[in-house]
Amino acid sequence: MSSDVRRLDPAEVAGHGADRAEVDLSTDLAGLALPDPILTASGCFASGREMDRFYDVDRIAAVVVKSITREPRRGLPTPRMAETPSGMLNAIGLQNPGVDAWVAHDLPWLAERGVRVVASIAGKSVADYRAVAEALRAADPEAATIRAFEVNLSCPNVEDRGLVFACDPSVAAEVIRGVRSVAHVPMLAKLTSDVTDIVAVARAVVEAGADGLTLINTVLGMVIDPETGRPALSNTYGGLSGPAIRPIAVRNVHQVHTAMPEVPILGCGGVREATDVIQFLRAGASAVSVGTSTFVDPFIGPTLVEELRTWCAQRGIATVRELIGTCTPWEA
Amino acid sequence: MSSDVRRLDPAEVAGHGADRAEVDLSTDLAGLALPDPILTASGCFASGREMDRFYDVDRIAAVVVKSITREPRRGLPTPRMAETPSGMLNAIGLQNPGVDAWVAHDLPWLAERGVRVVASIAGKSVADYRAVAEALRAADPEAATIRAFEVNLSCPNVEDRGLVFACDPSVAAEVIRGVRSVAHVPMLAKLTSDVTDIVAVARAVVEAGADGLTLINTVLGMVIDPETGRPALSNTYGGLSGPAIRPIAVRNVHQVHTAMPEVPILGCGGVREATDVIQFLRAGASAVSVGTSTFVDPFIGPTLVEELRTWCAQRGIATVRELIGTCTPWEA
Amino acid sequence: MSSPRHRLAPARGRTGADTPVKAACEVLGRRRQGPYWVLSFAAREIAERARPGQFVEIAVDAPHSLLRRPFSIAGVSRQGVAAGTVDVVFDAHGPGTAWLSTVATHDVLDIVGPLGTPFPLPQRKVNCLLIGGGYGSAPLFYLGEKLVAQGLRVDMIVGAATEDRILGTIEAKRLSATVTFTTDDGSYGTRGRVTDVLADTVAATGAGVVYACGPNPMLRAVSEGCVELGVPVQVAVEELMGCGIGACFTCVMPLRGRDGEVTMRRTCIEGPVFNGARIAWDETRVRLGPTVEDEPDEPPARPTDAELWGER
Amino acid sequence: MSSPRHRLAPARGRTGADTPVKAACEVLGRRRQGPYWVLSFAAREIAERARPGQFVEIAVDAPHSLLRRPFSIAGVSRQGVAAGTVDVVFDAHGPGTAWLSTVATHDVLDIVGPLGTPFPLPQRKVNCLLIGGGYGSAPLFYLGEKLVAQGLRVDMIVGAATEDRILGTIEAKRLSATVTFTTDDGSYGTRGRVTDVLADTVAATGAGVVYACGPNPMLRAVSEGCVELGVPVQVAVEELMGCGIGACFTCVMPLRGRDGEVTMRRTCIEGPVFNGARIAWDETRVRLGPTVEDEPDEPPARPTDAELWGER
Ligand SMILES: Cc1cc2nc3c(=O)[nH]c(=O)nc-3n(C[C@H](O)[C@H](O)[C@H](O)COP(=O)(O)OP(=O)(O)OC[C@H]3O[C@@H](n4cnc5c(N)ncnc54)[C@H](O)[C@@H]3O)c2cc1C
Ligand SMILES: Cc1cc2nc3c(=O)[nH]c(=O)nc-3n(C[C@H](O)[C@H](O)[C@H](O)COP(=O)(O)OP(=O)(O)OC[C@H]3O[C@@H](n4cnc5c(N)ncnc54)[C@H](O)[C@@H]3O)c2cc1C
Ligand SMILES: Cc1cc2nc3c(=O)[nH]c(=O)nc-3n(C[C@H](O)[C@H](O)[C@H](O)COP(=O)(O)O)c2cc1C
Ligand SMILES: Cc1cc2nc3c(=O)[nH]c(=O)nc-3n(C[C@H](O)[C@H](O)[C@H](O)COP(=O)(O)O)c2cc1C
Ligand code: FES
Ligand code: FES
Repeated sequence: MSSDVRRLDPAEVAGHGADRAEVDLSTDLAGLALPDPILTASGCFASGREMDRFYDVDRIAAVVVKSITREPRRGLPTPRMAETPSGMLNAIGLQNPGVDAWVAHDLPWLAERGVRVVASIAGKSVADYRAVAEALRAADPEAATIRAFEVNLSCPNVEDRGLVFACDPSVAAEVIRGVRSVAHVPMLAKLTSDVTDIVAVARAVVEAGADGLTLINTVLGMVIDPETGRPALSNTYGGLSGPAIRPIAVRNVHQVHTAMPEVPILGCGGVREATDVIQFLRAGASAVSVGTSTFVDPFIGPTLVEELRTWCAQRGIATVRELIGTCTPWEA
Repeated sequence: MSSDVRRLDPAEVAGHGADRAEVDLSTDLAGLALPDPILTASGCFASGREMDRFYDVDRIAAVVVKSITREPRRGLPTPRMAETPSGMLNAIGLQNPGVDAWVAHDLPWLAERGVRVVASIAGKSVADYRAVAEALRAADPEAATIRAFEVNLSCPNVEDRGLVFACDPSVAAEVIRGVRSVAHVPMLAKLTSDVTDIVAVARAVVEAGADGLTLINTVLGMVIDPETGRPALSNTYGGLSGPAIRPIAVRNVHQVHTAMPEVPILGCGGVREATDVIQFLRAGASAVSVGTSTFVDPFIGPTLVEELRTWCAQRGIATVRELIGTCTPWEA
Repeated sequence: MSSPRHRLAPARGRTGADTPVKAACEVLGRRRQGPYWVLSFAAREIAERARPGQFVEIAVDAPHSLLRRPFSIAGVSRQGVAAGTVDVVFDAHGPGTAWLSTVATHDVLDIVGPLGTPFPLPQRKVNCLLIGGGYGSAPLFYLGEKLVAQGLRVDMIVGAATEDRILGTIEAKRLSATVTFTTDDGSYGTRGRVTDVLADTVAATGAGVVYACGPNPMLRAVSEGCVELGVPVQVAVEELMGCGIGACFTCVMPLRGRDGEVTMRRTCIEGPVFNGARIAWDETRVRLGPTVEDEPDEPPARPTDAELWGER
Repeated sequence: MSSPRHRLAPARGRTGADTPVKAACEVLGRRRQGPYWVLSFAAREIAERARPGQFVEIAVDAPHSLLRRPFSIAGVSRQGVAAGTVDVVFDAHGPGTAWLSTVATHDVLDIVGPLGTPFPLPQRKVNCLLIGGGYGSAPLFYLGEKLVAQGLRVDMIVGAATEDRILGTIEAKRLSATVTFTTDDGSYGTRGRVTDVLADTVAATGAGVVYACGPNPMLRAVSEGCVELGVPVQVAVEELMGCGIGACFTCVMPLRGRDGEVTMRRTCIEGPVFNGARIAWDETRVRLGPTVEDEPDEPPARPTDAELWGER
């Protein structure tokens, strides 16, 4: 079987252990109650509709939609991606229809399908971020569908390369304060690992009003075509994702959770198997979001939920919540 | 054949193209003349003697030896490593015999075998670094064997976790000034990618007297045993290396070379094939050092040299030097 | 073939005729066809739903590889002993395709499909010119069969760099009223590119629509040639794909709408078959390969896009 | 076996009898032995140089795996039709060993070896007790043959968790004067751990030296038991190995020198065979498994380490 064909199939594992049904997978992420800890990662599940061709996407605990900007974004020219060892590099440039079109076309569909949505917000200025948040609140004032915001502070692909909000604690905090002032739902700040001190950035955004953190976005990388000397991506640099970065993501979650154990974390980076979810939970995440693995297996979300249930049942773990933050360092 | 068994074998490729012998692989690294651009990476070739069981290690352009500290270091308890997707995590804790024992036992052997040595220096304080440099100069004042220093500013495994020199431009510069004041050979500063602004650190150490840069050291990561909840490494965190980090390393080299095209760079991170070497050269490195791949293939150094020769011959490239810094971004 | 097919889990996904599935597919055979490989696998759901122009995404086990690889569907069998079989034709050039060229009969592949938009079939009687380059001819044979079954005249231009890279000489001749072969080096058929013979062939065959599949530079040249000739043209393009299912936005092509505005459309879900005249080739990285040299004299009246399949 | 062995490139490395090589090795066979796999491959240079206690590092093609996997050499053939054959015995539990359990005859594996220190052979006549746990018994059979060939008496204790995990019942009986089997659950032989029968067996066999291979907790218990009994003990330990060739320093064990100072020694190059009495077990993460319950009465006079092989 192929490298990314998974051995465990929900249909198969469903037979194991009498207590599978009794395992409580529900979790809470910054006040957002979730039936299980497996979310999608922004930009890796499109609008939700594409994936609904495969299965009912309201089965997903929550869909983190592709980052939404104030204005429509055409994105970057191709090539936009390259494969790397156990990972991929991408530079999409936040292609999206803009908040008005999203509210007009995507939100109604998600609402109709009863999908729990985490709306990812991106922008070029504090005003941009706030404008998107305002438009989203106006479109769903009761938070019937949009249950949380994720503020994407860390996209390395915006046109203005100098400006990566998440690299400067005070700038990041400013964005969070801007969104906070209009947000009507819990707000996660999504950070990048490409900083000297992730804890400092985390602390700044939490103090500015973030209810939780998403850790981590892609890691800045580059591939060069050896023959032509051209960067593999039209944007020169891109974001590295997939299993290759998983150890970096787990480390970030553990560092931040150790420093601020009370702050809810959505872990993200290279999740592919149930044991990866366990790593993130033990490191201190309350839930995980799955990105690149969706490209390899459209069914990854529901599959992970079943695997997780089996994993817990086999070990007599009654609720996944009891795993959160249970990484015990070796005695010195 | 296995995942890391390489298809190209020097014995096979030796037949190709009449001009193989005419390809000039020599390069210059911060004043150090090298017959080819393939060096070893510190900590991945032990003292040189271990590898000499396989072939004459004086065939290597230059051996970057395991980092040397003032005092002997016992290193960290096991487990010291974990495998990760296309990479590995390690926390050795700079186990080494200390500079006196190194000078007494390792240097004479290297000198006798005529190995070109780059001595990697590590320490806990500026005084430590300088003391090691002084002892090395005293042991080889004519630079007969020790042709360069590599100042390891970026090891994340030292006991004092707060103190990673390479994370702070001014602290890093201070170390470089300290070593500079006693160095009698070209000096490379080895940096970590785990910073917000690699160019700022690079600029600081170059201004402080570094003749060149080694980019990059391992990336801080973590693996948790899902069953036990223990970190896979006794040290909790460790350094990620291998092909998984190659895109990160290439990006760092390109960023620094773009900002300071005149500064010589030794590229390092995930080199496994000739085309990886080409990526680093095109990004701006004058040579590369090979770490983790040595663990998989003890012959990687000589193999890469032959592959590189073939690669150039097939494309009519007369000298590898003409590839350095030849990455051409896409027109916008 | 004694097959353990019954042991394979059923494909996962919905049952709708227009939805893709994820299936564990037994390899039924792998054989050489000139410089290419033909791979046949058992995939009942995919075979039943597939239409020409669509593709499948195959998970590969090449070292350190992560992503699936997209391949056009080159044919399916829905009836008889081979029912539920899908064929793809591929060129082994990189690690993923090299690995695929080593799979053995009875190996099981993880495949998602059918994906993407099919070639639209003409809603009225019209002569069809099919232009294939390299392995791009494979899906055109599949399309050609449908067109012929619909009672339409099919002609082909089949191009390649050299004779040995021409795919399916016999299939092409069997299927089409006329076939024009071109090779860059003249080792077979006309020396030159497919576009060198485009105008003449359109004129000679009275083609009212062109379908093309092959390298993007060829598709650009064919599209631009057809625009000049005033012939509707449908092309199946290739772009790097992260997912093939519309989730990642890596695979975009710039498409010009009727309002002249260019938007980035995902090749994997809004393509790979696009109206070639709508692609904003200038805004792509696709450099013009061959150019059309001869101007056609007096093109015959032909149905428009709107007449053929409604606007696309 | 019609073998394409001549097509394989010669092993790379030096020709010295004590140096490892890197070789492309044809798989000659793979078979089940109880819960374990026995893998035989053609590796002339490794077979010629190998000594019991040494290991090989095999490159595996498991998904996303990078590092080689270490396996003790379980036997070699230097003569006859099988000349140049090396055997390893392994337990398929993780991705690398699972992959290895799927290789086919004639597949080619990339193998580095022989690596590490061999078991030192006694320089004087002494009875040898070999203690194996799980797949750890495999290299002991190889050692036992050498000892018997040297005219020494060999006795064995073979332990496992359950009967079906005992390796090589027949080999053990063939080789040794006596064999004591132990299983944790009593499903075969004595119920308990190998150390439960250590003192009695040493007494009964007059063993003057103990060789052990198996899980580290067992080796710790055996080592501590032997220290109490005053019997020299050589153990082949396991530690996570990044390289197996001495380059990475991941595989260290704390060893106590004669001066009492503990230094970290690389298992792959200064081991895997160590004097069990010298390992500073307290400073390892190896938790004591079984404990020795019975105190021996009046141990017979036995040769010391120095007498056996010079200090180690
Ligand atoms: C819709 C579509 C249909 C295709 N149909 C066929 C077909 O029928 N027969 C065939 O031989 N090939 C086809 N291709 C191209 C085929 O997908 C690539 O040849 C293959 O992915 C290369 O993988 P590799 O590992 O061998 O090469 P590598 O070059 O090492 O691949 C590296 C990465 O680049 C991507 N890539 C490389 N070349 C291409 C390409 N030409 N187009 C898209 N992605 C590419 C790979 O998918 C992978 O992600 C098609 C591509 C698309 C988009
Ligand atoms: C000197 C030596 C001799 C050995 N001899 C044998 C033998 O004869 N038969 C046998 O079945 N096994 C033997 N082992 C253990 C064998 O190397 C591991 O079972 C194997 O590496 C596991 O790989 P995996 O991918 O299946 O498992 P995983 O657990 O997924 O491996 C992950 C990583 O951990 C390492 N690892 C896992 N278990 C061990 C272990 N017990 N010891 C060392 N590294 C480990 C792997 O090498 C790999 O790098 C020996 C180990 C050493 C050090
Ligand atoms: C193709 C692609 C597009 C992405 N787009 C976004 C985005 O729009 N907003 C965002 O916050 N993160 C985006 N990301 C980052 C992912 O949400 C995620 O943080 C990252 O990929 C790491 O997770 P993974 O390894 O599971 O993919 C994108 C990632 C990929 C691969
Ligand atoms: C086991 C191990 C030990 C290392 N020890 C050192 C060291 O002592 N000093 C140092 O500067 N870098 C050390 N490194 C980092 C490497 O020199 C190199 O920078 C890094 O591994 C990235 O290169 P690679 O991907 O080719 O391994 C070590 C790396 C590994 C894997
Ligand atoms: S390939 Fe992912 S959206 Fe098209
Ligand atoms: S395994 Fe690398 S030094 Fe022992």
